[in-house]
Amino acid sequence: MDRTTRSSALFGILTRQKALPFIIIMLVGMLFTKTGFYTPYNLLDMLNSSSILLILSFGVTLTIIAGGCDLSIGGILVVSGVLSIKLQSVMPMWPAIFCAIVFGVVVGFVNGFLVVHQRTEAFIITLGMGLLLTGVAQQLTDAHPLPSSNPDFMMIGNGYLLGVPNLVIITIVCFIIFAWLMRYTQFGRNLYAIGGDYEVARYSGINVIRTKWLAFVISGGTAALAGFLLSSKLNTGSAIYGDLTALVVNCGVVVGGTSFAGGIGGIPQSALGLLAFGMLDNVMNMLNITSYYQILLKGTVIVAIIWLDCFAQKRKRELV
Amino acid sequence: MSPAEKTGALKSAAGFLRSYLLIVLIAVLVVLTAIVEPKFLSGQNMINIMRQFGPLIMVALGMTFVIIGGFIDLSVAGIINLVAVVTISLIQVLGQVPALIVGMALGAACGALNSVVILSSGALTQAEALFMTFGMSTVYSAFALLYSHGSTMHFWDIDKSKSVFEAIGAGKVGPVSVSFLIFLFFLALLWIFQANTTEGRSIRLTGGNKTAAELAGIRIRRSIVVIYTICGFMAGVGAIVLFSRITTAAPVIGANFETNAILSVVVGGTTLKGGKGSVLRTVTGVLLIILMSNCLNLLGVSSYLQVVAKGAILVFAIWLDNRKQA
Amino acid sequence: AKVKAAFVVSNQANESQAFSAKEFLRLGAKYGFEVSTFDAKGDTQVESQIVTNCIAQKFKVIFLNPNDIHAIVPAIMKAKQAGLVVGMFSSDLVGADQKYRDFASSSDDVLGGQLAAQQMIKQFPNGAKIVEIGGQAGHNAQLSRHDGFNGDKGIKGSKIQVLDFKACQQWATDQAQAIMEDFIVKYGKDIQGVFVHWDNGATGVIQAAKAAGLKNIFIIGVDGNKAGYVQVKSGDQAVSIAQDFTAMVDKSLSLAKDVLAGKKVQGYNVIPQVIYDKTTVSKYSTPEW
Amino acid sequence: MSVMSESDLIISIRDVSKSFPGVKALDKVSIDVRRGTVHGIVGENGAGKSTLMKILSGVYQKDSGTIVFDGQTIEHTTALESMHRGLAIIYQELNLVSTMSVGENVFLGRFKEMKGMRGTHAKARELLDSIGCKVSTGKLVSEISVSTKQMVEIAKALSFKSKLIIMDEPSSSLTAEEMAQLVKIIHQLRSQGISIIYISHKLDEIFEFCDTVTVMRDGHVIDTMPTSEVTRNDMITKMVGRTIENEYPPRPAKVGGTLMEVRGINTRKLKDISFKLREGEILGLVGLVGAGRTEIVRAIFGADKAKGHEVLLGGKKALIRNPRDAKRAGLGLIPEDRKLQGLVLTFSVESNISMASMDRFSRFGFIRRSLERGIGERQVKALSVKTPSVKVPVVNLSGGNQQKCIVGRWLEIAPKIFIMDEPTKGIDVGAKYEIYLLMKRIAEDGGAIILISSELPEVLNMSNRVLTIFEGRLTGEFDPATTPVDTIMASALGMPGVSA
Ligand SMILES: Nc1ncnc2c1ncn2[C@@H]1O[C@H](COP(=O)(O)OP(=O)(O)OP(=O)(O)O)[C@@H](O)[C@H]1O
Ligand SMILES: Nc1ncnc2c1ncn2[C@@H]1O[C@H](COP(=O)(O)OP(=O)(O)OP(=O)(O)O)[C@@H](O)[C@H]1O
Ligand SMILES: [Mg+2]
Ligand SMILES: [Mg+2]
Repeated sequence: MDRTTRSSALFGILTRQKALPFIIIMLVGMLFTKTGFYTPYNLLDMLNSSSILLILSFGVTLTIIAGGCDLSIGGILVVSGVLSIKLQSVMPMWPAIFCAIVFGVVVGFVNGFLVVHQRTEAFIITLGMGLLLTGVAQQLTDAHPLPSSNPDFMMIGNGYLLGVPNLVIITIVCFIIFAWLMRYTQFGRNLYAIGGDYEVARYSGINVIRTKWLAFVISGGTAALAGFLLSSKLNTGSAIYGDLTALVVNCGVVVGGTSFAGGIGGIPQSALGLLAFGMLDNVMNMLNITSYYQILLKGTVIVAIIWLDCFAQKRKRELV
Repeated sequence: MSPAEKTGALKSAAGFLRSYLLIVLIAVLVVLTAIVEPKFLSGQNMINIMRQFGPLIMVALGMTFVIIGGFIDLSVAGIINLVAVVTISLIQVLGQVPALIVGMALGAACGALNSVVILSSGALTQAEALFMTFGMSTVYSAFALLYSHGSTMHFWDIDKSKSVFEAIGAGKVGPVSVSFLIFLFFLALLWIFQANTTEGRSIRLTGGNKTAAELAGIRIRRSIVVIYTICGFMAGVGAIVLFSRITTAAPVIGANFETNAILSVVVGGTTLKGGKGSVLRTVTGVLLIILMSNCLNLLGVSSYLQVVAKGAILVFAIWLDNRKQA
Repeated sequence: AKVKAAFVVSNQANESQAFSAKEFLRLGAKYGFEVSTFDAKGDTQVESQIVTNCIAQKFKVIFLNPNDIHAIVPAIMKAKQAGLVVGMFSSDLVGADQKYRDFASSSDDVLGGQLAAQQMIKQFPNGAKIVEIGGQAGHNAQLSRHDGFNGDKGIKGSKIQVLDFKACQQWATDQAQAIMEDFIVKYGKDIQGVFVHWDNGATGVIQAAKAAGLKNIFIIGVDGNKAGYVQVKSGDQAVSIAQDFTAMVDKSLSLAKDVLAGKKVQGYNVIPQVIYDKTTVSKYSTPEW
Repeated sequence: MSVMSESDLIISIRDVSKSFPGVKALDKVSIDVRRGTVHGIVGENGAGKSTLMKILSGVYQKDSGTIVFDGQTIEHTTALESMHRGLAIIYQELNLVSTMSVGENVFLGRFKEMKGMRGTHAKARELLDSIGCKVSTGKLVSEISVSTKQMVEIAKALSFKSKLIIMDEPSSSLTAEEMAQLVKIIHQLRSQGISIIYISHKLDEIFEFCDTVTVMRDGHVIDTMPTSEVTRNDMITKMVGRTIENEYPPRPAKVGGTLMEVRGINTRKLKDISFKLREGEILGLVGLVGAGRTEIVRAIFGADKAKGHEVLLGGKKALIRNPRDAKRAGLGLIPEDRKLQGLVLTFSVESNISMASMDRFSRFGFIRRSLERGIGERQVKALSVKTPSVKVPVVNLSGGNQQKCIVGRWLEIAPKIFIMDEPTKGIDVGAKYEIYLLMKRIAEDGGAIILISSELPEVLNMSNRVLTIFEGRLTGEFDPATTPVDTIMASALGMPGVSA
């Protein structure tokens, strides 16, 4: 690629990426406040707090880029969290975790079957699936929180490696893997092609069904991974941890600049979108904004960013 | 029977099952429950079902239009929160009839605001509307919390007469509950609107193919304003029916209504792709959802298993319906 | 200078917690605290984020009313490590976890359930058929009240028979009402009493009973908020197990002051619950929440 | 042909048939292509050329017949399989993912083979350079011109080490320079022993570099012969199968005063478009795909945002901000994409016909069904739309009948000015003729028509006057009855030296 296209690509990211300017505004704004925002502890804590949602978003991004979406992640999150603890009563920790993740993969497989193979509407079918799984989690736990008694398990989500929280490290590793997957592998590029134009991808000899299906499987597996990590972080599994998660994550992905229509976006964008949410929460708490105004501000930010994004696209369409 | 005839018969049986799936499901549920728990058929229970129909059906009727028009509205939960706390507090200030009117107008205004936000940004896809209304829902909920300071308002806090609301909540005309009559009224109104007016047709055409509709001179922007306004208005009506029924209003009263409304519309057979569907179908969708909890409660199924069963039936119904259309 | 203290509530859209937050702000100054309140908005994940955020903000004291007493433990451990004074509010950690908090100031939800059971037994010494309607499935208060009510010091061993129990998906009045309506269909006049986990839920139960023309159902709720107070006063509700959040806040603040001053304090501090019933209710003033 | 041995043939098609609902697209078609030759296929629109090619490449499945490719009998194939077998195709409809870069599109689905992004772009660069296309490989396809897209498509087909390359009208939107490049490429390929099936409506090209030519008509092969042994006239007769006079009705005779005047349309693509339309006239717009014809009419109709231009109707300025204004001002538009812009496919014939004239069958905003039924049935009858009833979904109708529904929609409100963008696209000959008669009738009733068509003969034979457009500019105005075709085409290709 020549240099001009590279710099224009950078410019494109800056103009398309509405979460980034927003993050910059917050970062600059916080310079002028007397809070503990700019302490290593807080910055790491912010990343740590966003980690679960970030990991979830990576999987979801795959399905959205392929032209679908996954609203069942909330359900997968809680069931896998519960399983990873519950199964420890009958097997050692790592096999239990493995089974929990396999569960997510299986749900992803079913989602993929329904959405890709049976051509149902991803939005509604995964919404129903999420509801179903929440019920499963309640059934599994009798709606009680299920604390883990294994300190090793808790350390996965709460430990540090060289002063960096494990979760942050895992998130960064996931980020690198997913970003690499989407940018540098056949599979990732095929997903872009499928989301960009399903028929063209098909005519070009891409195995569209298998590829898109796999996106759902990965999303399910990622959600299960996040679920086990969340359970470890909270040292507890429960059916109520995932209620709003699916919408928040999908929304964060879109705020980051991944198009719900498919084919456009990427892992870095999603990361920025969810980081923007995480940072907003952190900043609002730092500034001691009271609860109801926090809710108001968050809603406004979501509307504003998506509004600006749509408006920019409209302007581009209508450019005369 | 020859193998060909056999498969033919099987096919047509499957075809029948698909086209009338919802009715079949409802029938099975009803028969099963009636056998296990004969009290299901009691007059008391019929009245219960009528009442429980109340709030959700109002919201779902409004949502039907948004979905027929090819869009979606996640903000109804927020609208319900806001309308409920504002209306109940206004009874004290303005008296009940003005409060009722302001409440419904507020719902419609929130809906109209949604459409303005959507149209002004140029967002013309369902996905964009999805997340924008998600944000708007949060905004409305925040206003509800700010307005009420997070506290619950009760009927007994109100010195003025609230007979109208009491009637909406618990009144009966003969054996029929008032809220059911209100539902019938809006159903008739909206059904006529949907089936017999030019605007109803424009909405369907907009949902069927925005570009074609616009090129044929149909005012799609107006249709978009209309669908969101109806949806907001009906969410407002739903809020009023809801708080009248329980005689209190909390700023979180509308939680989960958006999901349930969308699910009932889609399960009823109105497709998310837009252009197709009807308020009558939504009635069957809501009926299924209401009956499901009613029957499962009567059958003594634990609340957790109920969620599983509900989710499974919904996924199944959506999948079958989708196959029918494919 | 005043000591920075944080009060973290599980959901400020819930009125008892909104009230507690108000009380913390009001009474904090009296004990030399500058209190900030934080809202987890009902989300367990957010809750633990807020705790670590409070560490970053260098709060000295943190009062916590968590969604989930298990899930908050890892965050509390971090707060403890960072040297914060941790006080549980309206809840307490269980078992070994208790070493991570300095004190708890709470009315006991298990005890609340037991008190409700005792009231029920007192009303029906010869036994009765009742139903129980739980709060939000999985919520700590719902679980404790359920356990207390049905446990050893509850109706266990008495002649009270629970016909049916069902928890709601949220603390939502309409859900309690719908469940009660279905119970009425199923059990009709057999229902002599109802234990419903919160007074606002009782509002719905009362509506359902009224609409079905059932009178003289013995309804017990928990909270003693405005709804419970009014309902008991009007006779619609028989009993409300009332929590005193003002006392709870006051106790929390004074305990925190003692801990900071190096005094040894008692770990678990029960704020007694009082019983509103037809005869006692007029002794109390209308609750503020 | 009998002297050819089997191994001489790269592909042998025997008795292949294919039906679509209501259309027999191919009827026992047999064609042989020899190795290392360029095999032309010609035939009027809808003859079945593209369908046959899509069967070869595995997009469609044949109903019957046999295909032997490179000695292998092919039964049930997929796009991927046939590519790996060595059969590449440049589809008639552009076949690129617009959200991805040029480089990636060239190697779509073969990222791994190309060893990643860098390899993809490097190899794509090489390939594009070899065909003289200078576009940056990092550009998004949505940002490049139609002719560049065509070149990218060619690059994509070349990228497979193919034994047979099918080109379905590759030249329809190429500039002269690009065309010359393409000819060079074709010669190169042939010298490497690669066979090419070349489909085109431009007979000059067929004679320039095709070794053999097959003529198709209505799903049949009429004849296959060496190009050196046929004359141009021969070929045309075989293609059309009847005398030309029958194909188009005579042009409307009486042209009156100015009905509409357009002044100064400027958009990102269009430069200062101004023209007049007269009463009783059919005005043809001629240009390559992407020249901007559609954009002109969409701007007039208020479907696109364009600023600063004026539309004068009967001498008075008309304010047209959106299609609704246009409709009220007496304009009607048949859009170029029937399925995306014209029809609501799941809706009934009746509601598709009635959708522009709702105020005619409603009172106080209420629909009166009997009136609506009347409108639907009147137009179905008037246009002889073939449909079991007005209640069937329009998606069940054949393309031509679907098109008639859109025509009927506008006829119902009788616009003075009728804009038709590709009105006969995908329509069979009989239906075409009916539409031509309709156009004539509208013009003779005092209306006027702006006609856009990619079929040059259609515009030339139907129009009283044609305007040529090249890259968003008006380049000429001609009377097609008196001007040689070459002159008009040269103007439409933006060749210097030809101007009005
Ligand atoms: N997918 C389809 N469904 C139904 N009918 C089709 C389909 N594709 C093509 N047809 C019909 O089959 C016939 C042959 O079409 P085809 O595209 O092969 O023609 P062609 O010879 O390539 O014409 P052109 O020169 O216009 O490209 C036409 O009548 C067309 O309408
Ligand atoms: N430079 C371009 N880049 C991207 N898309 C283009 C370009 N030119 C044309 N198109 C696409 O082709 C369609 C038709 O183009 P336009 O209206 O400019 O030309 P036209 O002369 O009407 O061509 P056609 O013969 O295809 O009708 C447009 O809607 C547009 O989507
Ligand atoms: Mg063709
Ligand atoms: Mg065009």
